[in-house]
Amino acid sequence: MKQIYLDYAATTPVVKEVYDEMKDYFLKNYGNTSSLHILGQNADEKVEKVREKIKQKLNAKDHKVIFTSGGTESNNLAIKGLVYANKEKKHIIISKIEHDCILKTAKFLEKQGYEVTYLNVDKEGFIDLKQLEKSIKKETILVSIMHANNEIGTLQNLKEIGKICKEKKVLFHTDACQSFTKEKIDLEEFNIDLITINAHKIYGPKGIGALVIKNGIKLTPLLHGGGHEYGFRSGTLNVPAIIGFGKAIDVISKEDIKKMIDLRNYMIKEILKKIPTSKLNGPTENRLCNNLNFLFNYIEGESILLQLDMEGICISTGSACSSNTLETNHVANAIGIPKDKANGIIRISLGIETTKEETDIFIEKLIKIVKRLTDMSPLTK
Amino acid sequence: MKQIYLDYAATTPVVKEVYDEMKDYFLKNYGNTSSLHILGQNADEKVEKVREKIKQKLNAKDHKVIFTSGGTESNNLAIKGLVYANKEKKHIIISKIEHDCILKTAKFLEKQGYEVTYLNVDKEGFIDLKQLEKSIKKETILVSIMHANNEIGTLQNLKEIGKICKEKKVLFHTDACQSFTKEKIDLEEFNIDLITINAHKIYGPKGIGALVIKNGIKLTPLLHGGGHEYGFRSGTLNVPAIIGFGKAIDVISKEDIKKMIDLRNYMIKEILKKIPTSKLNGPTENRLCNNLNFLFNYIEGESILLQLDMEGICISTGSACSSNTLETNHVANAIGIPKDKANGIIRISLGIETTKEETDIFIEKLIKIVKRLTDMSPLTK
Amino acid sequence: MQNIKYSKKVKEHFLHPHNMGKIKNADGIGKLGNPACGDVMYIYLKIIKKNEKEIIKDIKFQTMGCAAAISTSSMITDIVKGKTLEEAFKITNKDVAKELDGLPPIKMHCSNLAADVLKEAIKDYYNKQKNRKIKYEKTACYKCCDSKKEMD
Amino acid sequence: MQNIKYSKKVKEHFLHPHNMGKIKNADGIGKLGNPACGDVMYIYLKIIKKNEKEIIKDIKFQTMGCAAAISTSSMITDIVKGKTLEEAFKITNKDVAKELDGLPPIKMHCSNLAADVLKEAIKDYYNKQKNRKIKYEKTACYKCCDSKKEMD
Ligand SMILES: Cc1ncc(COP(=O)(O)O)c(C=O)c1O
Ligand SMILES: Cc1ncc(COP(=O)(O)O)c(C=O)c1O
Repeated sequence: MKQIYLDYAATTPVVKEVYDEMKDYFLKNYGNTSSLHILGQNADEKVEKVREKIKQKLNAKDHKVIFTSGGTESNNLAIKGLVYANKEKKHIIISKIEHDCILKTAKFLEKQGYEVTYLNVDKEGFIDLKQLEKSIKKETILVSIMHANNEIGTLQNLKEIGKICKEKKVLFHTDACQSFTKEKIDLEEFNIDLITINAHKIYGPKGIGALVIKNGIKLTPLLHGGGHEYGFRSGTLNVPAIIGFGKAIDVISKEDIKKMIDLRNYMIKEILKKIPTSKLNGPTENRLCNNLNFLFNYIEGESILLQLDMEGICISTGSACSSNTLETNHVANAIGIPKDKANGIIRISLGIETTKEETDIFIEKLIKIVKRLTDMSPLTK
Repeated sequence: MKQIYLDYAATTPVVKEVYDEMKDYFLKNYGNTSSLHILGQNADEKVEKVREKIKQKLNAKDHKVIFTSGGTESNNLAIKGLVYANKEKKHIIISKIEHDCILKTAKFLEKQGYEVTYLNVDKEGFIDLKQLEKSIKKETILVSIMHANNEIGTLQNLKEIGKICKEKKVLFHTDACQSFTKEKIDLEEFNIDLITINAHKIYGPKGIGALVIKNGIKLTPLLHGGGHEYGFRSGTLNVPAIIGFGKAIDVISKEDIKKMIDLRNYMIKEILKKIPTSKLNGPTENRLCNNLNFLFNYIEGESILLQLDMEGICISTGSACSSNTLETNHVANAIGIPKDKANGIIRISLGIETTKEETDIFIEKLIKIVKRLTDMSPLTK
Repeated sequence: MQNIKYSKKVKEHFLHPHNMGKIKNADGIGKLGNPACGDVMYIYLKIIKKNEKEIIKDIKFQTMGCAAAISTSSMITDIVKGKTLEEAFKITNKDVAKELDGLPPIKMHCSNLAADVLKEAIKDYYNKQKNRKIKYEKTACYKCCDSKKEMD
Repeated sequence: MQNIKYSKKVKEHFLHPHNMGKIKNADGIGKLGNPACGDVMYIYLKIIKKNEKEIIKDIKFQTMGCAAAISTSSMITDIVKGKTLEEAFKITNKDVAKELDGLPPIKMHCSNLAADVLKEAIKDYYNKQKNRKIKYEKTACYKCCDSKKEMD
């Protein structure tokens, strides 16, 4: 049975050209960038090229690229690193639909006496720029608002957020793990001071990411040691992964994006039409090109997922059916989905290799499965 | 010109069998271990197997394996994670020859009000067990002593250290990045509570390591987020690297170790005999199987390194010729090498692929280069 | 970390559950669970008396939930159909899991509530018979179930 | 991060330095540096007078240090041999680096001390001539040089 993978938001395969690019750096050009000999210096040179490439892609004119182990580390470093290095200001602003690694970091800081404002979002997941503006105060050091939400695909208006942050003289960080190379990001135009990106969402390797920061920003490192990465992040550089990251920047083409948008829109239309108990979560405009998220009444997302899995289709649920009630799907909660429905969510995310055929097979199976589960449910009207 | 790489302590190549093992996890079995579908569950299963394998290798009977991005992160997590989670005790003990990522972490903690005891080492780099015992007090939470020193190869007596820690009821952490799979490590027998290991020193990939901790130990995570790794380290698991790590455990055989020891001893003898201005740093017994470290009077290690490099041989210097005097080679300092000689140090580290021929070429070139530089030096008597 | 692989039997029952549906004019109905937690289960009983014994002649279920909830529902209906109420009352959630060749550990205490629901249904039947009260302790956990799902 | 690639010229002078050694009974000797910092440089001068001018007839150096220190020593001896002392005195560390097609940034201010040492040697010569004092400011940095070396 051929697998149909529709969970590209969770992680992507490494595509062949990225894989091939890394090969040499595993087997032959394996030097440690700290080494003064040729193997070390060669590696170092290649790593510097990737830094440059990332800066170009983001139009980062006055920024440093700090390589990290991924999105989680970059987000932790951005927030903790910044507040620890600037002790006088103790207030940060995030949204209610940030990724867990921002949210949990914020909760952790709250325990340490920091103040966190969690911005509301509307039904489609957008923050209210007015609320943002009003929330900024003298003690505010940072606003961290993700670009594309990983669950419902909402694309925040970075440009407007950046404008407000600039006016109010607070730093602006954005978590762009889901949008990097898929949506336009311009650090200059959007006035972004810090940005988190990673590779394993864009057909690059896992275990590598970057935090790009404006020159002059001070961070307290989370990882102390040999003083790598401008002293902000120690540890032997993961050269093959960095090379792969660099290559992965080129993977998603404009055509890929257009194709994903078309498929996405087609699927939304079909599913809403053919499954009467379905509802789209997230916006219809300003939505990440490859994200779909649906709520199905009366049934559980995990059961849909598992039945699809048994038929060879990989998707994700939207609900975090968790022992800790606070942790039940915070995004669903934030966009106003009542708790008794939040378990009925699934997320589908498309990749550059996704075909119309695959989506048709998926839709067909989804219809059957939803019907089966709905018939079985005691809650069905 | 064929390269002769003698800097295996800095990093190793990924050997073919490790590389091959990872391939599938980049290209096909690329699932996110958090995903409930088959691709995710398969990845998860394989990762669990590596955990088990690591535990077996270390004879870890009652421990958890926390995957991290490498030795630096593991060491930072061990120390910061532990002290932050146990706020009542504010004293830790380390040695003066720990790796930078332990030392700088300790210095960082000092600034935050923690007390750090830096144990002296003797001329060969061994700590004094009596001093250790005396240094432990009521407020001591942790003793962190590295197994094999990365510069001079000194192997501390983990068993005796572990015994003392157990008696005195303090936790014992060891940084075993250089010794893992090369020297015997038995968490039970040595009473080790936490241990740091990584893959890129043992022919595995960069960017992956582990902190193995005894069950029951609480750590404050450095990276908050989705709650991966028992909640101690969030971030999408680096599955291919973990698989590679698992495979790398088998790379170094008993025969390899024996061969490296023989070559090492041969080289020590030859170099001391043929270069009258040379001196061996570190011990002759209880020395890491692949480590050599020499001091050359009157000349600079960096020049030796660069001239060797130009002749196709990769080694490392021992001195951290740094703007900050505090940072000049702390190991040389600790073993009593005067500052005006500490720049004359080089480190040679052997690998499983190192041949007698290579070492002979190296020695021959080293002799010539040392002579040339010595002739040029104003300090030569 | 948390392997939620399901056994073959679980998968079978999950994909093709037995005795699914409602019984009209059921003699006993049991209902447990909470949609906010993701598992809701109803069990319907049809009882006949034979030689002084009350026997489950028919049983049907309706479940909203994950694979564990659905397969345990299906399995318990198989187990108790034709059994006396006394026998059926002795069935525990653990027994059901065992019949399914086990459940993933994280599912043992949450979605594994079928035996409890069955007891509820039997209780309901007894209640309707008057003067027959019955007590038992629920063994499933009715807080939100533990799952490792995080969005990535 | 810190590329310490050396230019071809640096490498040439580093591997095959010119004018290496001592001059017995030198007319001027300059010494700078500190072994604890890794760079020590001596320059020896032999001066002749020609048409009222003092000309560097011979120059030799001894250096302990890294590639930058050695190659700048070698290069400066090439530059000033045959020059008048006045001309030689004008040479700066920067000039030397330029002649070598540049030095890695981290080496510009530490190991690049040859011009200073030369000035010391000239000063020494003048001192011996009596009544001829000369002043200048050292431009190299005599603290330990900045390098990116960390042990791994
Ligand atoms: C929006 C967002 N931020 C952060 C992360 C975390 O990145 P990583 O898995 O590389 O730690 C992810 C994905 O996992 C994400 O989707
Ligand atoms: C003894 C020791 N500890 C820690 C480290 C750091 O490990 P990593 O490079 O994986 O961060 C190294 C090597 O770099 C080492 O040799």
